[in-house]
Order: sequence, then structure tokens, then C-alpha cells
Amino acid sequence: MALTREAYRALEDIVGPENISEEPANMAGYAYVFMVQPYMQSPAEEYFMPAWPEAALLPGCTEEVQAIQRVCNKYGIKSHAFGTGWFPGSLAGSPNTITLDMRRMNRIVEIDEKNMIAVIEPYVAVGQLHVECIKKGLRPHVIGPGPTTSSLASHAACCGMGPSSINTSHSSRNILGVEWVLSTGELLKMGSLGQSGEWFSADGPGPSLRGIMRGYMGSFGALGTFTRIAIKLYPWPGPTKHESTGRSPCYDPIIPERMSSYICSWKSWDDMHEAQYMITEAEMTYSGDRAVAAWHGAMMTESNQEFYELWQKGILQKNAFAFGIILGGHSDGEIEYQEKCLKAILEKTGGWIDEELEKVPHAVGSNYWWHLWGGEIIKGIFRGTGSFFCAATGDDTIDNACFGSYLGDTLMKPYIDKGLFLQEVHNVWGSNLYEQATIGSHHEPLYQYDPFDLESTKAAIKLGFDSVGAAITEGVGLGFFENAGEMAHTMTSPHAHDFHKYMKKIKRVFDPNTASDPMGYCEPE
Amino acid sequence: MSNRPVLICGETEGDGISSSTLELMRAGKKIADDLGAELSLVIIGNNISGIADEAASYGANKVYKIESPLVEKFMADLWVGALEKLCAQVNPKVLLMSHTNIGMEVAPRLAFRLKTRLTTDCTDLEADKAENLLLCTKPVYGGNAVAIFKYKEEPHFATVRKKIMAPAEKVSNKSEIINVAPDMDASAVKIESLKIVQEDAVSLDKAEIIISGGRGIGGSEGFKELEEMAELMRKSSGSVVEIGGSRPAVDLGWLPSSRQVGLTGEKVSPDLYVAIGISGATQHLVGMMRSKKIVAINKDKKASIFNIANYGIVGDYKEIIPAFNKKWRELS
Amino acid sequence: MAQKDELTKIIGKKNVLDDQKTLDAYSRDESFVIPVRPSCVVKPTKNTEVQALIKWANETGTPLVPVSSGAPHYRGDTIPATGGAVVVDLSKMNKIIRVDRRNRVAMIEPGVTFGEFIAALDKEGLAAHMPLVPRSTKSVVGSYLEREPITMPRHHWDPQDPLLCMEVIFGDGHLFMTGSAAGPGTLAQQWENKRAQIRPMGPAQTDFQRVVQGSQGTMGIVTWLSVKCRVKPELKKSFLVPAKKVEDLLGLVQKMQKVLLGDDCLILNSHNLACIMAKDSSEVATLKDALPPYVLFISAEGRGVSPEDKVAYQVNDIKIAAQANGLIPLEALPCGLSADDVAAALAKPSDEPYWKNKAKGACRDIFFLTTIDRTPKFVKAMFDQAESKGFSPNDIGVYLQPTVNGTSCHVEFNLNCDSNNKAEMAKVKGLVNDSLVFANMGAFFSRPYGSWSDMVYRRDGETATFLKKVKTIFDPNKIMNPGKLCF
Amino acid sequence: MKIIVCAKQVPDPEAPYTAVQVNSDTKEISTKGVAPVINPYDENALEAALRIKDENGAEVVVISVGSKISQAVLRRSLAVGADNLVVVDSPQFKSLDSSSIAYVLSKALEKMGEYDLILTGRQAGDWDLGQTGLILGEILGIPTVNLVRSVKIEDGKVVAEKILPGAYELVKSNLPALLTVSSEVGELRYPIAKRKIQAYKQPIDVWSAEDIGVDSDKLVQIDMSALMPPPDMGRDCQFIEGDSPEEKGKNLASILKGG
Amino acid sequence: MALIDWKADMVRCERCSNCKWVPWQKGPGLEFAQVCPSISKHNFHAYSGAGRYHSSLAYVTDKIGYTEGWLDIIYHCQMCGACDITCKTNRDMEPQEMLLALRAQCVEDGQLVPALMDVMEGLKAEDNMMQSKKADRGNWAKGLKVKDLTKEKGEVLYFAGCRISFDKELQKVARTAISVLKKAGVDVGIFGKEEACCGGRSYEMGYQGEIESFSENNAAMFKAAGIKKIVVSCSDCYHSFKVLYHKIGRKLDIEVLHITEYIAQLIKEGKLKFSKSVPLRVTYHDPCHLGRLGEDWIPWNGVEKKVMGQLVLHDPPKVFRRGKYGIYDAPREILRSIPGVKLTEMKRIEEYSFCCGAGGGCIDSDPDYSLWVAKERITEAKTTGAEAMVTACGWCERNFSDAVNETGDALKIYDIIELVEQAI
Repeated sequence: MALTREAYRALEDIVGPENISEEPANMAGYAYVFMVQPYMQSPAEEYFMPAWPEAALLPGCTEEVQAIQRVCNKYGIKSHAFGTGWFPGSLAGSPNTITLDMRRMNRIVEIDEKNMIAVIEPYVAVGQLHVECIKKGLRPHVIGPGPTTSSLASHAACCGMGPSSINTSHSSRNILGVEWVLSTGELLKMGSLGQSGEWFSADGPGPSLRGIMRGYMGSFGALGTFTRIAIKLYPWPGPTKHESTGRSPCYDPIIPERMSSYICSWKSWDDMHEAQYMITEAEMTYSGDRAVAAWHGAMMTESNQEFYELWQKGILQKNAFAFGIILGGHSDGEIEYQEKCLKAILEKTGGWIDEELEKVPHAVGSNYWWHLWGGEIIKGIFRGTGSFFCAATGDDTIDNACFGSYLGDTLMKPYIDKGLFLQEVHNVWGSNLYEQATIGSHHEPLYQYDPFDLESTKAAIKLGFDSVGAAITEGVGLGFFENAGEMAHTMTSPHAHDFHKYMKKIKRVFDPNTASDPMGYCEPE
Repeated sequence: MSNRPVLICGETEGDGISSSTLELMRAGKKIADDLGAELSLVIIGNNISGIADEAASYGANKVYKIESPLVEKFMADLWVGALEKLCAQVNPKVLLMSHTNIGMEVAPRLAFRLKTRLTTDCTDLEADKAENLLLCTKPVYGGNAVAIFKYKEEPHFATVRKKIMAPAEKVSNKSEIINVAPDMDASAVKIESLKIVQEDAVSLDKAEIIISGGRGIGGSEGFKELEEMAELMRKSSGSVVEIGGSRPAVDLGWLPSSRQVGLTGEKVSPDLYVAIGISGATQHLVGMMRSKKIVAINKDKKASIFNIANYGIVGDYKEIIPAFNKKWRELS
Repeated sequence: MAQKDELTKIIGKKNVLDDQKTLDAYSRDESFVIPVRPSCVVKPTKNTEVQALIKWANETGTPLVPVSSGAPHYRGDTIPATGGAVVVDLSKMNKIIRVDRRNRVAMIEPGVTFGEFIAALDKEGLAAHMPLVPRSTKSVVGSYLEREPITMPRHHWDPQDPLLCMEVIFGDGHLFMTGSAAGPGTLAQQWENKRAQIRPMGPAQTDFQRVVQGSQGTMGIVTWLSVKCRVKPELKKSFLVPAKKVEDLLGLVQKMQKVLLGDDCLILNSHNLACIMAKDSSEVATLKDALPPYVLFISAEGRGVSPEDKVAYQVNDIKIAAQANGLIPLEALPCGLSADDVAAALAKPSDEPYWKNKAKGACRDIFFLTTIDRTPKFVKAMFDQAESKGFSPNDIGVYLQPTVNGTSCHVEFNLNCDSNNKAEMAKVKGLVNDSLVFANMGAFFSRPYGSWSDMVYRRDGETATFLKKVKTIFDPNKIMNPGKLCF
Repeated sequence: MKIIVCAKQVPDPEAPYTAVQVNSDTKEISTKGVAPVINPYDENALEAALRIKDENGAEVVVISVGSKISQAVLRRSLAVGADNLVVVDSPQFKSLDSSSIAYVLSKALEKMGEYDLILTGRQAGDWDLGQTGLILGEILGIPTVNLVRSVKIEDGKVVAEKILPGAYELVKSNLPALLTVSSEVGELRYPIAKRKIQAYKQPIDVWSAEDIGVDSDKLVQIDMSALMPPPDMGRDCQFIEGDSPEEKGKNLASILKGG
Repeated sequence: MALIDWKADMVRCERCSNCKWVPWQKGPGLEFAQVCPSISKHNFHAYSGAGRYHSSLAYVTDKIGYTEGWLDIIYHCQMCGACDITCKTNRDMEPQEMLLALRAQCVEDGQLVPALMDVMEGLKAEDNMMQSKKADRGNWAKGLKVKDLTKEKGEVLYFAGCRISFDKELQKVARTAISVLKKAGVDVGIFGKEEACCGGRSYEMGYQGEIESFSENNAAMFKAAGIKKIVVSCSDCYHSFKVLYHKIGRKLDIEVLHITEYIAQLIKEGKLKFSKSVPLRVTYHDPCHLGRLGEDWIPWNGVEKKVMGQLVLHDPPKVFRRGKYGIYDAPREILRSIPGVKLTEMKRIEEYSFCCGAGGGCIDSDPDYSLWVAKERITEAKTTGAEAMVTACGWCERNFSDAVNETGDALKIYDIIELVEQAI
């Protein structure tokens, strides 16, 4: 169902003819995203989102977004805004929806060095923000998918764990100020912003609307559009510029003074997790994150072929239970403390730093980039087979992550044995030890499948579905994919105090005309 | 033996049967034998008894003769009508014509009327004995590919390229000659023939040496240079030397169309073919690639004519040909 | 009385009180809110009773006012705003359900006080994240639900810290668990699977606990919280950094937050520090005179595999940072007050009398959020205000607490007063109610008690509108503490 | 005077031979990286029509039948002077055989109404069958002349030079009539720049199979039992060397004379 | 390979968007961080490498057909290779090849752009991309005493290319090149009016068939003249001779040198010495075809295979061209060796350089867009504080000069050879 001409003209008047399109070839770009089949539980040969947007708009400012939203309410259209569109939930998925590509809103409004706050618009990429922040000795939280993703999107509306979560938490916890165009077109400036135009806090007055805005996962455009947010920044121990040597495809970082990059290994999940307890208690790393052998190997090599050759040497398998660590001290004393702790912890837990692995070209460097801002991840998780999905993710204690890791291995194994995924058991990513693991540890048993191979994709779809069931029956907890979208909620909500019923109420109350795409969130009550 | 014959629609040439018809008769005989069918021939014209008699010596079972003063000259409308009626009468299994101007005009119209499918300009015919069908081989895409068509519709109908097959030879058994009532109506003629103008009675296919010019010659003036060369060669070798040309040379009016070599002109295979200023579009190559020796002279090194030439000279023919002629004279 | 009978059925006779004395006690507090007597006070002992109570309240349209801490109350949030309300006093729900050393988390009921909590944690080798010297009757759950700041900004990642998960019975009567506690599985099953209810986010795409926190009991009643604890340090080095002006200290504070140095980090003026450290009012006066006008208290704790090294490098770095700002961290002030003594005082609830009441018997607070760099202008404004209203600057305590890793700062002025001095109380009331002055300067009254709620919701009508919508979701019949905030 | 020119889109017959790829498995021919063109013989027909237009004034309408017809290619006909373009495009029209194309054309002509003269190329550069025009003439039942090299309108009649071997026949016919045009007519004129721009903007008629009431049961595709690349006639060309063109010419004479 | 043969890549593109950005390891901040001219201007996702993958997937799976908008997306691309390189820092995919196949498919399907049809008509008739007369091609060399290699033999050919031959303002580049080479004692010759297009631009416009005949012609002409070394000033020609001819199976057995490579070599050998100072702050623009697209073609003919379950490998192993070996150092070495010249780099350089805007036919099909891109680059150049931007390709120089003329910027645009001559 195409937009009525009247509605189209109304939208066109807002953004100008060059910033609106309903060209099918253009819409294809807004209907495609990786892992769509397992995420949407759609057929293996269906590469696109079930519903294509009716039009795409490129708003240039908050007022335009508000005006668009009012048009949506008037004409019974849904909108769905996204930042960089990396995740399936970020794309429009319901019929009669227009997509708002926030690309033209790409300003860093402010980096407040003294108060460690950055105010950003939707299309500021994490990598850009990182570069601008380190000029001031600070860094933003970075989610796993890395530098190309929108910082605003992951903080405000998507999901948000990353390699440095140990010190930069979960994206939902870094929000200080929010400018929110609600589905109705009304503008909500949360917290201190609404009171005095300052960006330092979004909680209150009274109850915090941050709780409605998002939870563990964001609302994926279902509650309106976030046009500007303020986020917390964190310490950066390095220099004011990222430097690297070499030419594509692998750029080796010049690892700054008082920073170091290690891949530490243990002989089992249990030993590794024991070490994680010690690492977090000692508060001694700049970043720390589980290093899945297969994709860490991919990150340090220039091609699949090179990776395969490395794999055949057996070095990676020898380090199957590995945890990548970046140390970073603001002083000599701090880095010495960190190095000493690491050594002691390895000793106590029977861990090691594999010399042979460190000698692999780019090994230390790729680990550094990955931890710095999620760089190299594309090599790691996509180059091998083209896509990935997750089995039974969870977020609670490190011990629970360990429990989940065993479960993940078990769930994936039959498929891996049949050659349907990339061969590697123990590919549980995560151990994003948020806030030194005080608010949990994320784990994602991820499996790499080939979306071009129908059998592989079918397996991915099946395991994706079964994983939600396993999360419930095995009690590993509700993690990532179990937590977003109507379909997952229908399965999980009855086992979690019917949270879905409240979400449906929220959707109805905040978006009375369903003028925002409910696909990634839930249908209204 | 099936009573549905392989029917050949013959053409006359002067007072005799045309050479292309004889070629068809050889091909048709083989098809007829393979399909277990009779071979029949039809001749249309005025005062053609002699020709029919002659035609009866080439191995056909029957020769149909349609005689009428209305077809003194070739009249497409009348031919189509007459053949339609004959086919209704003899119900041929296979119908063959030469890919001549007559065949080109009559066959498609006849095919339409007979509600069958036609393959034109075939270079080979073969019977598919298993399925009792006709396999028609035909160059397509200007000669860039060769296709084999096999249609179920009857009569299996093809026009066949000249000079591809050897002519039939005389046999001792005479064909039965059957007179067919012409049943022609002058009013069926919708096209009034005002006159026929003879232009240039050349038979490129009989030439031993062809000096051909293309767009690169630059104008009709240029062909004089070529004519001088041809004359020299004629004198010194005693061979039949003719001037030919590519389609552009003809289309631009530098040469009469009878001298066109190529897909829509003559297909030739002389002992020596000298292509001057011809880039070598496939449509031209199709007409001369079977020549025994090919010499190409072209300014443009990228011209594809060089790909099929034995000798090539990159350069301006205006400088090359006089020098060639001079040297040739010296050597003669 | 029908109401009492019904309540008795739900809660049991001994936990339903409606004697005048009790009702009077619950009708007023130390704030300036208008006293309203509840119709009844109930003291449930378990969550099922709370749930039944809320269902009953929905059926009967009875307002419920939850209370966790013991008296004295200071904010007016536990005083009914309408007549006929039932106060739900949760002090009898005072179990410490679980202390998990390994995962640094504890699960407690609302009636647990800081004193009880600290003791229980200490046994397991943990320590609580402390607000500034709470009164002994203060409920831990109450403090955390009110978003009272803690003294260690480095561990304060989010305004909701150290609150993690909760069990809440929403105003609609639905029992709910937030964060990773939500499920699947009962708590026992979760513990079995090594879960400890430490992930605050969710479930799914909503952070329900954020809506409950700061709601002053208007969304539902919390029946337990899981809370972040820290490992009890094996050693701790504390310092007092004296300064004449607040401004002088801010460079060091910001530097420490920016590079994650130290644990405790707060600024007190001489008055407040004296109140905390002195035994009684007379000692307050002498101590105060001996103290520098402002003191920054900082500490570095050692824990983990190499506690000594951790403390050592931090002390060194703090000293360098202090020096760069022209400051000297002292183990003891010239007057003899040692940093360790202060550390000890901050690690426990207040001795009696409550330090805020120590100087003059009573105290009223003005507090709000801003950023560290903006604090001096507010301090100046407070004293200017006091001067203009004729309130003695000598009676003003100043407490500056960086929060959320230093991205914001809690500014608190403690107006020490004598409740019997009507003229003085009128001035205090005037100062508290005139907080618009601060709001106009950018102060963010994120916890709008009493008269402040009108001020903030008038300033930001959109937020009020949407909070009201939220309220309809969780408390459709508006039985939870009606009349508070914008409800 | 309304002249209909039937024009087919074909792969460029003048594509470099190396760009022509014959896929025997799929029985498809592609000209890799070469744009399709209007069948050159149909361009000749268009040129003939335009000359009549120059001489006598006429409305020239170009009609094309096919599947996925490129407007960019066909609009060239407008750029050189045709008045209107009708594109009859349907997936069903993919590789139709001659009689089917003639049938579709006849249906389109029905929709178009009156006409005086139909010109088609003698054959199309893809299949080189040379049937469509003649069959269309049969369907329409109008006078048909094959292989003409000149067309004129005289006193409301068409007079054409029909090509015969070594001769031509001057023929005359009443209108409406159909003539198939041979390349001897001459190449299609070049468009002038101004018209080109207009041509890309001019509205054209695009009709579907339904629009003209085609009975899809009557459509027959070209089918082959085999498709092969042509036999390799490549010869190893010996380039005659020489420091000047004259020398090269002499050397050639020596070689030919010698052997 | 045909478009459909790239379907696996289309499906496996996960939308990471690296194709839009300068490699992150190079630390692009807020400014000049985007590497793709097309998405920079048009903003809709489909105008990026990934977007073209997705729209192509829709096309090959019959979800979309040819529309004006789809063609707009396809033809508003400089084919500059930026997305190819940035994609390939992470992936084993071939965006550039897919884009080429897409264009070729369009051309075969007659989905053409009028302006490019005109250019092609010109190319077919006059053997050049400039819609000019073949007869005028040698005019730039009038009055120069230089060997005509169509008449005599020689080892070093200077190949001017269409742009430099016909663009009157750029003819100086060729004349200067000849003069510099002669000063260095190089016995250089030219083809003059007999020179024909290299065929490379038409290849990138989608008319991949044309290069067949041009490559055949050029190879034969090179051979006939006995050439051992071709020197070009035009980066497009460089890319054609070195890369494309090899790719289409007509690898030249002749050394192909860009003039910058040759000059750098002559400097090293001491055959070229700079005696004059050229006091100028410059920045250097890497032409796409000399830089990232200029590395050797690596032939591969094989199939995809899977190991370790689903790991995508190739049999035989495929070596991807990732822009590592383009010509980046030679021009910089030259600039550094010219006394007085001070080189400051822009943010987007070498394999992640930003296109000048002229490529892929855009200069003909949408000159405004082409200029917009050039202006973006000029803005970037100005931030370095340079007085002049030096480049090494006629197409870049043309587009930059036009942009500077339009904006009135004081920034000077030079071909590197001009500075070389000033310094001798």
C-alpha cells in the first residue's frame, strides 16, 4: 500500500523533495539487513524484511521529525527511525511504515570535557565520536558492532554491550540527557534538559522516564525518535590521536605508552570465569572481553584463507578459552599495578599468555582495535560465513555466564557437527563484565552461518527459535534476542511476570495512534 | 513409403533450372530417403515444359508444373497462392525453398498460410529419423552463433542458403511430370510491376579473386584504385577477378547491391579475397570467411578483419595500393 | 469499622493500628508539608499481604502510603496528601534475604536499616554503598529508592545505583520482578542457575525499576531489593583536603573522576563536617571553628589480588593530582581530626542525635543536582539567599557529592534550625520554598519533595504529562500515595 | 499520411566478436557489456520513412514489441525525427518467434487505428529470420513488397525499388501497404542535439499485452534444440612489415606473387 | 562474472557500513570521515556500496525492476573503488566487481543514460571519450619535436589519453611530460593522431564490450612500434593498460608506468635533478585509478568452497586486491624531492582517498554532482593550509579546476609534472 499522494506531499513539504524517496530500489536498502531470517523467523530464502517501507525520509532537525510524526498520526502511517541500520530491529518491519534515515542529523552538539558528557545527534558514528573524545582524554561507551554504528542509536533505542563494558557499562546506563520526539509528535526533553536546558541528568523529576524509554533492549523506533542525547564519557588513558601503521586490510595500531594488549587463555570455562571474578574485583583492566578463538583468529588475519591456514596450525584451538585484555594506566603506577595484578591472577588461575599466538602478525593489534572501539569485529564475525546468530544468551553473574556457556556449547554442537555452522564449539562471546561485573556479565553463544546457504540458514532459524525455548526451560535468563520484539515476548513474557502486558500498555499510552512501527517492540494493547 | 513427399519449390534461371534448386534437390533427396518419403519438385512459370523435362532427370519422384502467362515474371502474390493450393493437394511432409530473393519473399507468407513455422537461410538440413522431424541448422546473431531448430509443425519448412551444398546430379530415372492447373487470378496481384532495370550482372560467386572495399575506401572514387588493381590481376593471372564490397559501401551508394558480400549479400569463397578498408563486422565476415586466402588492408589495427586474415597490412590503402600495383607490374 | 476489619483479615490484627497516637505520628514529619492523618496504619510482614492489601485498596479506592524507614522523616513523602489513606509501614518486612559475597550483591526487604545491613554484609566480607551518614532508622531500601547519592562517585555509575533488581507490587496489584530477576524461574531456580539478580536492566525493553525509583511510593510497593555492594577493603587510605573555597577543590575532584581515582569523594563545609564528627552541639561549635571552611574527603580502598599496590598507586596519583591543583591531601587536619576518623564515621549510620539535628535540634534541606563545575555559583547563591532572608550563614551546612562518575553533582544545603524558633522556621520555610532561585540558575530538582513538585512540573509540563500517562499504566486507580509529585 | 515503422531492439550486431558469449547450456546469447540497439535494418526502414516525411510530410510512428524494451535505446528514433513511439512490452514477449511478433504488432496496429504505410526492416540482427514483416502483411491482408531500397509516395500510391539479383524492379501499390526495407536505403540519419534532449523527455505510449488484447495462447517462443558458437575461423594473421606504407604494399605484392 | 554471480556477496553483506567511511584505524573524526562520494551527496543508503548490494539483491531476486530511481542509484557512482577497499579491510568480497557487473548488466539491458550514450557514440565513431574528432587527437603535440611511433620504432611511448589530448587546458600536461622526459634523456615517442582510447572509462561506464577492440588495437600498435615501456599521465589509462587489459585476458607484455613512477625512478637514477626551488605548500590528491585501483590485477579462475563447516574459501585460493599496492609513494617521493615544496596530507589519502568526482562517467552524466564532489575535496584540501592541490590525472585536474573556477577558491590545481618542470 503506497502512501496517499496527500500524505506524501505533506511529508515532502517537511523535508524537501531531495530528502524523501519511495523509489523501490531505495527501499530495498532499507529492507535488507543481516540475520533477518533467524531474527524474524522468516524463510531462509527471504533475504528482506517482511514489509518494505513505503518511503524513506532524511529529516534534518528535530522540528522536522516532529512534523513528520504529526503527519503520521494524521494519515495513519507508522514511522521507524534508525541510526545506521545495522540491526534487524532498527529497520521498519510493519506494513504502511515510513523509515526515517537519520543520516543528516550528524552533529556532535557538545563534548563537555569537565563533566565528561557528550551530546550527540543520531548519525554520529561511534568511531567518529571516539576520535573527537580522545582529544579531550575521554572515550564513549562502544557497542560490539563497532565504529560504524550510531552511538545515539545504541544508547537510546537499540542494545548495548561491547568489549569495554567492563568500564563503560551497558548503553542503557550511560544516558544523561534525552531529546525525544514521541510518536505523537510531542517533544519530550527528559530530566535536567526539560528543567533548564542542561544535559547532565535524565532521571526525574520523580520517576525516571528512562525506564519507559528503554530497558535492556531499546524500543527500536517503536516509541518515537531520539533526536539528541547526552551520554556519559569515560576515562581514556591514551594519547589524543589514534595512530596506526600499514595499509589495508590490516592496520596495526601504535599501542600507546601505558597501554598494553593481551590475549589470556585458560584451560576451561570455569578457570576463565574464576579469573574474571578476580579481574573485576581488582578493577584492573581498561577493557576485557571474551576472545572466541574462531573470530579472534579472523580478526588477526587478512583473509579467510589466511585464517584457515592459521587455524590449521592449531594455535587458536590451544587458546579456546581466551579473554582479551587491554590494560591502560593514567600513570606509571596504575599500569604497573594492572600488569602485576594480571600476572598474579594468571598464576592463581592457571592462565597463560600464549607467546606463539602473540607472534601471529596483527594478533596483538587486532585485539587492541577490538577493545578500543569494537573495530575488527566485521572480520571476526562476518567474514568467515557472512552472518551469525545467537543461542540462549543471558546477562547475570559471571557464574551464570559460565552456566550459559556450557548450555550454548550443547545447543550448538549438533548443528556444528553436521557442518551447518562454522566449526568451533566454545564460541560463546560476551563476558562483557558490565561495571566490573557488578551489574552482570553478558554472554552470547554465537554461531556463524552462511546466509547464502539455505541449509545453514535454516539451521540458524531453527536454533534461534529453540534457543528462546532453552532460555526458558534451562533458566539461563533472558538475554539478547529473547528480549526484543513481539514474537520473543510472546514466548518469554509468561515466564517473566507478564512484562509484555505492561509494554503493550506503554505502547498504547505513548503512541495512541500506533504512529511508530511496533515491529521491534510490541503491538499496542 | 510415405505418401507425404518432401516438396521442393524450384526456381528457374534463364532456360533452365536454377543451380540453387539443384542444390536443394540433393539435400531434399537425402532428407526424403531418411524420412522414407518421396521427393517432389514444383516449378512455376510460363512456357516451362522444357525446364520441367530437364528437372525430371534429377531424381525427384514427381515434378509438378504450374504454367501460366501471369507468372512470366516472378509474382509473389501468385506464387504464394499457387503453392498454397498445391500444398493442400499434395500435403508435403517437408517443404524446401532456396534462400533467394524469391524464397525470402514467398516462404514466410506461405508458411503463414500453411500455419507452420519456417526456418530461413539454413546452412544444413538433416532428418531426425527418431522423431521424424527436420533439423535446420542456421547461423544466427549475424553469424556469431549457430542454432539448430526443430519444429513439430508441418510441413517442416526451410529456406536453404545457396552454395552450401553440392548440386544434384542427373539420374537415369525420369520423374513423373504432373501438370497442375494454374488457377491463377490476375486480381490477386496487388503489386504493379512498372519495370525491371538491369544494373550490374555480376556473379561474385564465380570469381576466383575478389577485391573488396568497405567504408574505409572513403567514396566511389576510391574504388577506381581497386579496379586498377583488379584489372592488373586479371591480366597477369587470367583469373576471374571481381570487385566486391561490404554493406556500408553498398548502403552508401558506392557500389551496386549485387556486389555486396556478406550476410545480406553474396556469400563467396574465392581463392583470394582482398579486404580493403573493411573493418570486419561479423555480418561481412559471414560472407567471405570461407575464402581460401584473405588479405586485409586497414588503417585501424583493432579492425577484426585481421582476425581472419592470412596477411594484414596496417596502413592507408591510398599509399599501399599504388605501391602494390607498381610492384605487381614489375613482377608480372 | 469495616475498613479495619477488612485490613485485619489481610494483615492480621496486631499489625493494623488505628490508635490516635499512631495516626498522629504518621500524620506529620520534619518537613513543611501539611499534616494529614491517615485512617489506619498497617504493618505487613510478607509480600502476599502487600499484594492483597493493594487489591483491596483498588477495590475500595483507598489511598495507600508506603513507609519504610522509621521516624523522623524529613521529606513529607510519607505523609498522606488526602484523607482516608492507609499507611503501609514496611518496617516489619526486615529480612536480609541473601548476601552473595562472590557476586557482590545482597537482597533485602524494606524494613532493613543501614545498621542491620552493614552488620550482615560485614560478616560476609562486603560493605554497603553508603549515603552520607544516614540516620539510624533509615531503611536501606528507602534510601536507594529515593536515589540518595552515595559517597563514592566512582561506584555510582547510574543515578539508580546501588539499586539493582526489585520485587514490586504495582498499584494494579500485579506482583512483578524487575531486571534479570524477572525470570524465567523462581528466585530459588535462578539461584540454582547461578543467577543473583544483579542485572538491573529490563526485563526486555523497559526498565521498570526506574519508574518505581524516585516515585515516592506512587507506583507500587517494593517488597525487596537486590543491591550492589562492594567488597570490604583490605586496607583503606583516607585523606582530608582543606580549602578556603569550594572552587579550589573542584579541579582535584574532576581529575579524580576523570581518571577513576579513589573511592570516597565528597566535599563538606566546616559546619557539616563538625556536625558529623562532634559528639554534641557544643562540640560542633568548637570543632567547626578549628576546621577549614571546606574539606574534601577522599579515600582509596584496596581490594582484590593486590590491595596494597592498588592503594599505593592511587595515593601517589592523588597526591600528584592534588599538587597540580595546589592542594595537599592530609591524613589529619591541624586540629587533630584524622581522615580515618572521618572514614569510620562515613561507614556507618549516624550516632544519636542525628548529625543534622546535632547543632540546633532540627534541620531542613535544600538539595538538587547540577554539574561539579557549576557548584560554586550555587553555594554563593545559597549564602546570598540566606543573607537576604536574614538566615544565619553560620547555620548552613554544605554537602557537595559528585554523582554518576562525576558527570553530575548532588548539592545539598542543610539549614540547621531550632524548631521552636518560629521566626527562624519561617525563614527556613521561605528558603526551602523559594528554591525557584536555584531552579532558575539551572539546578535540577530531580527528587521533588513537598512544594518543589509544583515548581518542577510547572517548569516542564511535558514530563508531567507523560509521567501521568505512566501512572495510568501501573496504578490505574490512583491508589498509590495520591497527591504526591504531579499525581 | 501516417507511416508505421516496426523496430525491434536487438543486441548490437556490431559488437566486438569477443564480447559475444554463446551459452550452449541455456541456449542464450549475450553481448557482454554491449548496449542493445535498434535493429539496423529497422533503422533503414525508419530512414526510408523519414525521407518520405521530408519529401511529402508524414506522421512517423515507431512501434516496438518485446520484453524489457529499453526506452533509452528506442527513443533514439524520436531523436532522429519520428513523431511518436509506441512500446509494447510484456514479459510474455520474450524471444517471440516471427509470426507471434507479427501477431502482436497486428493487435497493436488495431489499437492505433488508421495508417497508410508500414515499413519494417528486411530482417532482425538477432535471429536473421526475415519473416516478421511479410507475415504481418499476410495478417493485415495488405499489399506487401519484400526488400526495397527506395520508397516514394506518388499520387497517393507507394512506388518502390525492389531489389532483384543484379537489377531492381520498380513497383507500385495502393495504400495501405507494407514494405520490408533493405540496408541499401542507407543509414539512419544522426540526431541533432536539440532533438535528443526533447526525445528523452517526450511522452511515449507504453502498452502491455492486456492493453492491446493479446491472446497469450497465440504466442510462441523461438525455440532451438541447440545453440553453439560459430566454428572458429580465426587465422593467424601475418602482418606485412615495412618502414613505409609503400614498402608494405610492395612486400605484399611480392608475397602474393610468390605464393 | 555476471551480476547474478555476485549474489552470494549481496546476501553476505551484513550492512556494516564500513563502505561509507574512512578506515576507522585511521581515526576519521567528525570531518572528512566519509569515503564514498555517492552516499555523501545523496544520503539514501542505496547510494552506498552496501546499499547497491542490497538493491542489486532485490533486483536479482525480482523484487524490483529497472526504474528511473534504480538507474539513478546505479549511475550516480564514480566507480572510484573506495567502498571496495574499505569493505575489503574486513571482508572477502568484491563490491567493485559487483558494481561493474551491475553497470554491464544495465548496458546489456539497454538501461542507459543519454549523456553516456552520446559519449559512447563518440567513442565508437572517433575512438575517444571526449566527443571530439579523431583527426584532432595529435594537435597537442604540434610543434613538439617528438618521435612519431606510428612511423618509426621506439622503446618508450608517451600515451596522452583522451582527456589530456583533447582538453586544451590540459594539453600542457602532455607537452610538459614530453619536455621533462627529454630533459632526462629519454628517447620518447608518441602515437599522435593515431592514438586511440584505452577503453577503460567505457568499461567502467558499463560498456565492457568496447574495451575488447580497443585493447586489441592498442596491444597491436604497441607491438608494431616495438615499444617496451608505456608512460602515461592519465591515471585512467594507467589503470586500463595495467589492470583492465590483464583482467580481460590481454595482459600487455610491456612495462606500464605512470609518469610519477617513471619520474621517481629517473630521480633515483640521477637522470633527473632539481636545481630550482618551488616554494609552495601543497597537498596531494591520490587519483583512484593510480592509487587503490592501480594495483596489479590478480587473475583467479576458480570456485568457492567451504571448509570448517561454513567457512567460505576459494579453490584455488583467491588473492583479493585490497588497495595495499597502489601507487602512493612515487608521487609523494617526487614532491618531497622538489626543493621548496612542502607537502601536507589531507585526511583522506592513499587507499582511502576521496574521489575527485569525475569517475564512472559522472563527469558526463551528471556534471553538477561531479563538481559537488570536487568541491568537497577542495574544502578538505584547503584545511591542510595548502596553496595548491597536486594530482596525477587529467580527469582529476579537469574536475578540480572547474570546481575552483566555480567557487573562486584561490587554491591552485597542478599536475605533478608541472611542479617537476618548474624545479628542473
